[in-house]
Amino acid sequence: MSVAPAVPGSEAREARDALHAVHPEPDMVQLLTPEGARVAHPDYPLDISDDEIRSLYRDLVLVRRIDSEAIALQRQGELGLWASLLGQEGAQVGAGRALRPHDMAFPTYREHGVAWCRNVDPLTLLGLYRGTNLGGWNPADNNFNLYTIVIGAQTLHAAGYAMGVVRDGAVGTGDPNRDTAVLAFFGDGASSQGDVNESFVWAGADNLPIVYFCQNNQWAISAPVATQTRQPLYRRASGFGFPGVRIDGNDVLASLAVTRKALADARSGQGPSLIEAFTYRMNPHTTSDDSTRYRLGAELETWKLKDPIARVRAYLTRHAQVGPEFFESIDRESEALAEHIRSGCRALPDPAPLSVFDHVHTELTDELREQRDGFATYLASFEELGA
Amino acid sequence: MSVAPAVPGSEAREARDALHAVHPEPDMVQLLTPEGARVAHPDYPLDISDDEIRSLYRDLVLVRRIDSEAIALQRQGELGLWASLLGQEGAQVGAGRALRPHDMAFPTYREHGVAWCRNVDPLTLLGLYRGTNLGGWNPADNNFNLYTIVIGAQTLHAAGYAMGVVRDGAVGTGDPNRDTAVLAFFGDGASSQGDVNESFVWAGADNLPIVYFCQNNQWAISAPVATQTRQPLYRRASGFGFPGVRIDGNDVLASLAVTRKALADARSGQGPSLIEAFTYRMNPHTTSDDSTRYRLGAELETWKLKDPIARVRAYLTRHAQVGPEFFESIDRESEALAEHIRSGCRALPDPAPLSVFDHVHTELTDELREQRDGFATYLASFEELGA
Amino acid sequence: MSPITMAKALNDGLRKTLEEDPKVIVMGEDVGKLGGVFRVTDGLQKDFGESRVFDTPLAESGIIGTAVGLAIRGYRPVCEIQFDGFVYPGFDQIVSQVAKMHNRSNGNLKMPITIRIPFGGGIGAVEHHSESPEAYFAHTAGLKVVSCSNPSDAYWMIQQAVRADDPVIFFEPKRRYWTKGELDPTPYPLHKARIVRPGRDVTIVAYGPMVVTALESAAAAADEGHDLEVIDLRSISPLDTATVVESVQRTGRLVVVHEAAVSHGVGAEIAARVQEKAFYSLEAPVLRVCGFDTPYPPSRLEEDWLPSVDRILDAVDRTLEY
Amino acid sequence: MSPITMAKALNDGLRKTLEEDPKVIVMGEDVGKLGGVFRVTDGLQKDFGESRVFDTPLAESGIIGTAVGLAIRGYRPVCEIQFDGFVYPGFDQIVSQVAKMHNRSNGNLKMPITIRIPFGGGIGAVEHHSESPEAYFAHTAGLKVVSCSNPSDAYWMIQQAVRADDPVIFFEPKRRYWTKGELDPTPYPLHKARIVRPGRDVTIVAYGPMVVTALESAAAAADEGHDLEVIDLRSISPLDTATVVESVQRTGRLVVVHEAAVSHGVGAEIAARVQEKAFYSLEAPVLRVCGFDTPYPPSRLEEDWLPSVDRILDAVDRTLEY
Ligand SMILES: Cc1ncc(C[n+]2csc(CCOP(=O)(O)OP(=O)(O)O)c2C)c(N)n1
Ligand SMILES: Cc1ncc(C[n+]2csc(CCOP(=O)(O)OP(=O)(O)O)c2C)c(N)n1
Ligand SMILES: [Mg+2]
Ligand SMILES: [Mg+2]
Repeated sequence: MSVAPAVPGSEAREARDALHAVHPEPDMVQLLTPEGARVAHPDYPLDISDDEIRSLYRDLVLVRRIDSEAIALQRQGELGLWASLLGQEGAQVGAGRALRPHDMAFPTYREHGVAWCRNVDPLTLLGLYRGTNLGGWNPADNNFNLYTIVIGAQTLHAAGYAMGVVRDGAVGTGDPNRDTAVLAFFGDGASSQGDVNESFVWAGADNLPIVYFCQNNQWAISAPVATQTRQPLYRRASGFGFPGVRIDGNDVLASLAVTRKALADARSGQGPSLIEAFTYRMNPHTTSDDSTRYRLGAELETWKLKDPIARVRAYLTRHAQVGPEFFESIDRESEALAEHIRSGCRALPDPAPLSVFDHVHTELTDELREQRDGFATYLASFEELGA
Repeated sequence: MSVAPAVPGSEAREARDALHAVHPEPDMVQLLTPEGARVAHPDYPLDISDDEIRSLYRDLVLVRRIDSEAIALQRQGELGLWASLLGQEGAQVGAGRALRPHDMAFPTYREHGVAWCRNVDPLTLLGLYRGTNLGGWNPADNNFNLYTIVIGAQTLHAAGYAMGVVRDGAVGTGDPNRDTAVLAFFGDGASSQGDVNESFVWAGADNLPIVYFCQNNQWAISAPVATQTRQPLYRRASGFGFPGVRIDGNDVLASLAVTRKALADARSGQGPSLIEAFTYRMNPHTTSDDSTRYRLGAELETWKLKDPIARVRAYLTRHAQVGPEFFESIDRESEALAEHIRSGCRALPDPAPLSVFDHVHTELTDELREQRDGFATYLASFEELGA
Repeated sequence: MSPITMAKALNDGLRKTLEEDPKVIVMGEDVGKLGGVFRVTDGLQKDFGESRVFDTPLAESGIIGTAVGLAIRGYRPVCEIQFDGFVYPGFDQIVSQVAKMHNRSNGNLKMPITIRIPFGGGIGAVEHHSESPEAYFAHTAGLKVVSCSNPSDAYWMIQQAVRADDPVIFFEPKRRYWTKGELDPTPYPLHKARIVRPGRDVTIVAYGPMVVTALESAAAAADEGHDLEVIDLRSISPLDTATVVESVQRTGRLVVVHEAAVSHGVGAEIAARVQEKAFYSLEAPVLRVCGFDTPYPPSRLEEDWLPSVDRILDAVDRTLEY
Repeated sequence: MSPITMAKALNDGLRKTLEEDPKVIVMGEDVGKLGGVFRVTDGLQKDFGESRVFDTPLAESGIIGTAVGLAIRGYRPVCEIQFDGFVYPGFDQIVSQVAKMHNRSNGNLKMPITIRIPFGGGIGAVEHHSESPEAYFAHTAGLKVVSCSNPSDAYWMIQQAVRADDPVIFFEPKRRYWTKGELDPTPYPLHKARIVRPGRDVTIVAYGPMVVTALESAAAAADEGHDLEVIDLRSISPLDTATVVESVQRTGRLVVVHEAAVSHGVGAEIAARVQEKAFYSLEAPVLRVCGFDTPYPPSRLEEDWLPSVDRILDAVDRTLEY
């Protein structure tokens, strides 16, 4: 009798259901339940004060506010596009706060929460989505690389950067101000790209000080994660000879604790590891996507119950006696941040037409000078007409 | 204190030594020892008659003869290049004989032994190395794809072919004349290519009827396998959710039994698997390589003791009472084959200059016709001169 | 028949090929339930099933590489590359396998693969979503490269491309997906250029998104008393040199327009051929109105950067000054 | 100083950059112990250590992608691609990352990456080992593309490329690796073309492996009484148009030679520029002697297929007939 999939993909569909299981799997690290109860994990003890948790709460709320303001700005036509991180704040803030200043982060286009933890002004992120630049910031300013849109490409950049760290002797010296780790972000869909797997090859073969942080938000645009894999993604690491772990991606404490340990291991020379943050993309892929075409609202509802912010608030109120005045102060800060983003975004200057020639190379070639001058003359001809 | 590799790669070097361990690892399937003693394996029972083993011996000897004749022809300038399979006959003949006629094989450029098992006339393989064509045979003739030189590319072709097999309903029907599997060959170096890992992604996610046969011959030109991986390559499969197994690649019986089972599983709809044949490239990478620059003769000596042919001959003489007349008959056949190759190679016609325009597209475009006619006129002008 | 959008025309064309040939399959990222980010494959999975219209893992080399294997097995894959800037991970499989397999096999293997690529700018997108990589493929022997400029050509050309036994890189001008037009009752040869506006003074050659712009320029020029002939190249490789040369022999002047960077772009090849075959007819050098030799700019600058009616008219004036 | 081979000249040049700048690293397949399949990196690992000269895993996208990361960390990577036909798996990282990162970062990031590619045919190799992909890169904004034709240029140009803060695709004419020559005492500007043989009648433009062939043609033509001027382009992007145009203004005739397929090749761009900038000087159309629009042929046919002295002289005769 036949055990072959009648339709290719039916197999995949079963797997999908498994992967979509919203109940934490036994192998998934969770330190804070959706109800706001802290749970201990033998491998990932987290020594954290309630003040620190308050500060994480602040991050989560402000990061979500950045996201909702950006969406609003896109609706108003101030941005051309926005990739929302709604639902992934816990994963990103936990990972972002686990970084040390001299560690280096390689984001995709959705790591606004990590950017926040790296002290990147949210306005810096808007240029790319507004179309006033292609990113344009200096990765060295905050050790936060430019957003990368080509899926997976940044994971090789991260591996190369880690090779540089090794060559600089900034691994395993025991000096906390010297030892450096690299944190590479990618998504569930990206796990299929050759580049991501080649990055794993390099990291494994060279024992690089790199931590891969995969936000499995269940979707690659309209493709469920089972389109990419038949087994949990954290297990990909075993194929390359380094450890992988799945965490509750909506649990900021799990993300913080597990990423901290992974980064510490990387810094001390124990090599790479992969963290799969099991989370959910609550919004459409981007503001131009229509997710009603490919997924059910029911799925959204179950994930709402696992909100990364609600559980921290629940913990703070129930177990840390945090009063309303704290939450009010955060709300005020959130309002101020929103205003900063709204006014700042509108104030972002349009670049000058001739600026397209500026940074093609480190200096203008004769060829490009000729093209620029011709274009300048052409543009001037209109001003004359105008005058 | 520092546990980081002083020099990046020192880590790798240790791993290399481990991987170069010539003693069979506990996890390596072996059914015939280098001394010629048969050993049973619980998971891979092999029901095979001594006649069949004689026939495998014949394959091994003739395949090695094809290889040595080709090397000789290259030395005489009859071939531009040759990629020798010396030492890998066992892996290839075992895998080749495990195939059913309607299964499809996707070779690299070194699978001369598999070609032999697919009844491909050795002369067919020479055109590419002589420079009279680029391969040129029809994969459908023997269900043996063209040699692929771009490392790893064929593994995606194999996955796509397997997708076609699934769509044709030729998996898991239980009909032995219908159920089809695909056998994809690649090397230890190829395991690093994005294409190979993407092929694993497809095979895993779609549960494709494909068996990956990786000949880990310890070297990718001058790069030892540890340049590619810190752990045995068969484990790569676990990262993609399908089984992997390491076999003694110099043991034709292990190769036959394990590949047979893997192909049977694939045909019956149980999906992909990876076989790592642990073997050794006894010759330089190709006839243009000088392996004395990067590896020690000692390594070669240890591997000589594991010769894939000697152990079968030992078994036949000691345990199957096979007498000299059998070996003599094989030697005579070998001589005849050698003569066939020598004369056949020299007889391979040089293509006509204008033939370069023949198969660019399925029909000649006006553009190319113009180029061809112009070239024809140009060539004719010399003949006139000549006349 | 009422006019339809180019996206719909492509959808109808693909549907026809899926209906007539069970070996045709449509594969790519998000081509299934979503129907593609531009909805070109909308409804095809519903009507033809998950085994013929399906989402692949997110890897372009894998998409093209598995398409090659499917072709070897006898299928006729239509691959969608989601955006121009994302074809490069599949570049190796395209230039070393898709383009060369037929040749490598001495004609024994056919590669009836169509690679659909929405290309070009003008939609206010982020980086990598507005590129014009056609010259890379036109320079690659073994590939055929075409681009449609209107719904009718889209409808007929996609069918011709899918039915072709040779690999075809099919460039769809994404900013024209929503342009409406009537369908011609019959197809025009896939690799023939078409004079879409006859004229006496200057020949304008364009393809894909720039054809509309060229026609707008011709209309504007008419007001200034210049009669432009506009040729829709349609096929970039092979290139219908004869039609272009014949036109230039009448007009004596040629301006080539494309969005791709000017240097080593398709315009260079057209200029090289025309100056050779119409040497004595040219009254002015062939001029090119193209993208500058810079990366595609941030979207706030794309209207300045892209060839426009004004830039084309500027070139027309310059060529007429000779 | 005694003459040395091009391979040795490249080796010496790389050695100089490794000595002067600790951030320079050499990476690729088999560049370590083996010294590269052409021995260009011979001895460098022994002298500069495994951390600065090292073998990578076998994956070109990984080689280029990690080089980008190393550049971000402040290193100056020199990547070797083993053969022309194997650069394509790294194409995405080259065109979308290496070429655009400086621009994407508003000039904040530099990509001082040199990608060495042995290219061209004539060595009797198997498929993928004789290709000429330079046009793909010349058409890509953000890259610089050069090719050396003799040991002295090889020695100086590789140093200039490695020291450059912009990415440089460095094409080495593999069939000339064993050609010997003296080293000039001083370097010539990296992106300037050079008139390697002055002449009156026809200008021949070539680069890389074809420069020697062009010079041989000039010698042969001299016997027939034709005085050819030969220009070694050296830099394919940026392209030193001025030097070529100035020459054509004197000779009135131009033949461009390269191994790459003729259509959409570098010759097309040169023809397009020259017919524009030297319109009134041209007494004959620019002619191209290049590879045909076919895949590189099996080696037994390469001597027929490749541009040769005879094919160049044939073009010279044709251009003189105008
Ligand atoms: C090489 C490449 N192919 C296709 C795309 C188009 N694309 C943008 S995002 C995306 C899905 C990514 O999914 P995932 O990796 O899960 O990240 P997520 O968007 O869910 O955060 C695709 C296909 C791209 N950006 N790059
Ligand atoms: C994409 C690509 N890069 C580089 C090469 C050059 N090359 C040919 S064989 C080879 C080593 C392959 O090693 P492995 O995969 O172990 O196969 P083996 O030769 O040992 O059988 C290399 C680097 C190639 N053919 N293709
Ligand atoms: Mg995702
Ligand atoms: Mg090997």
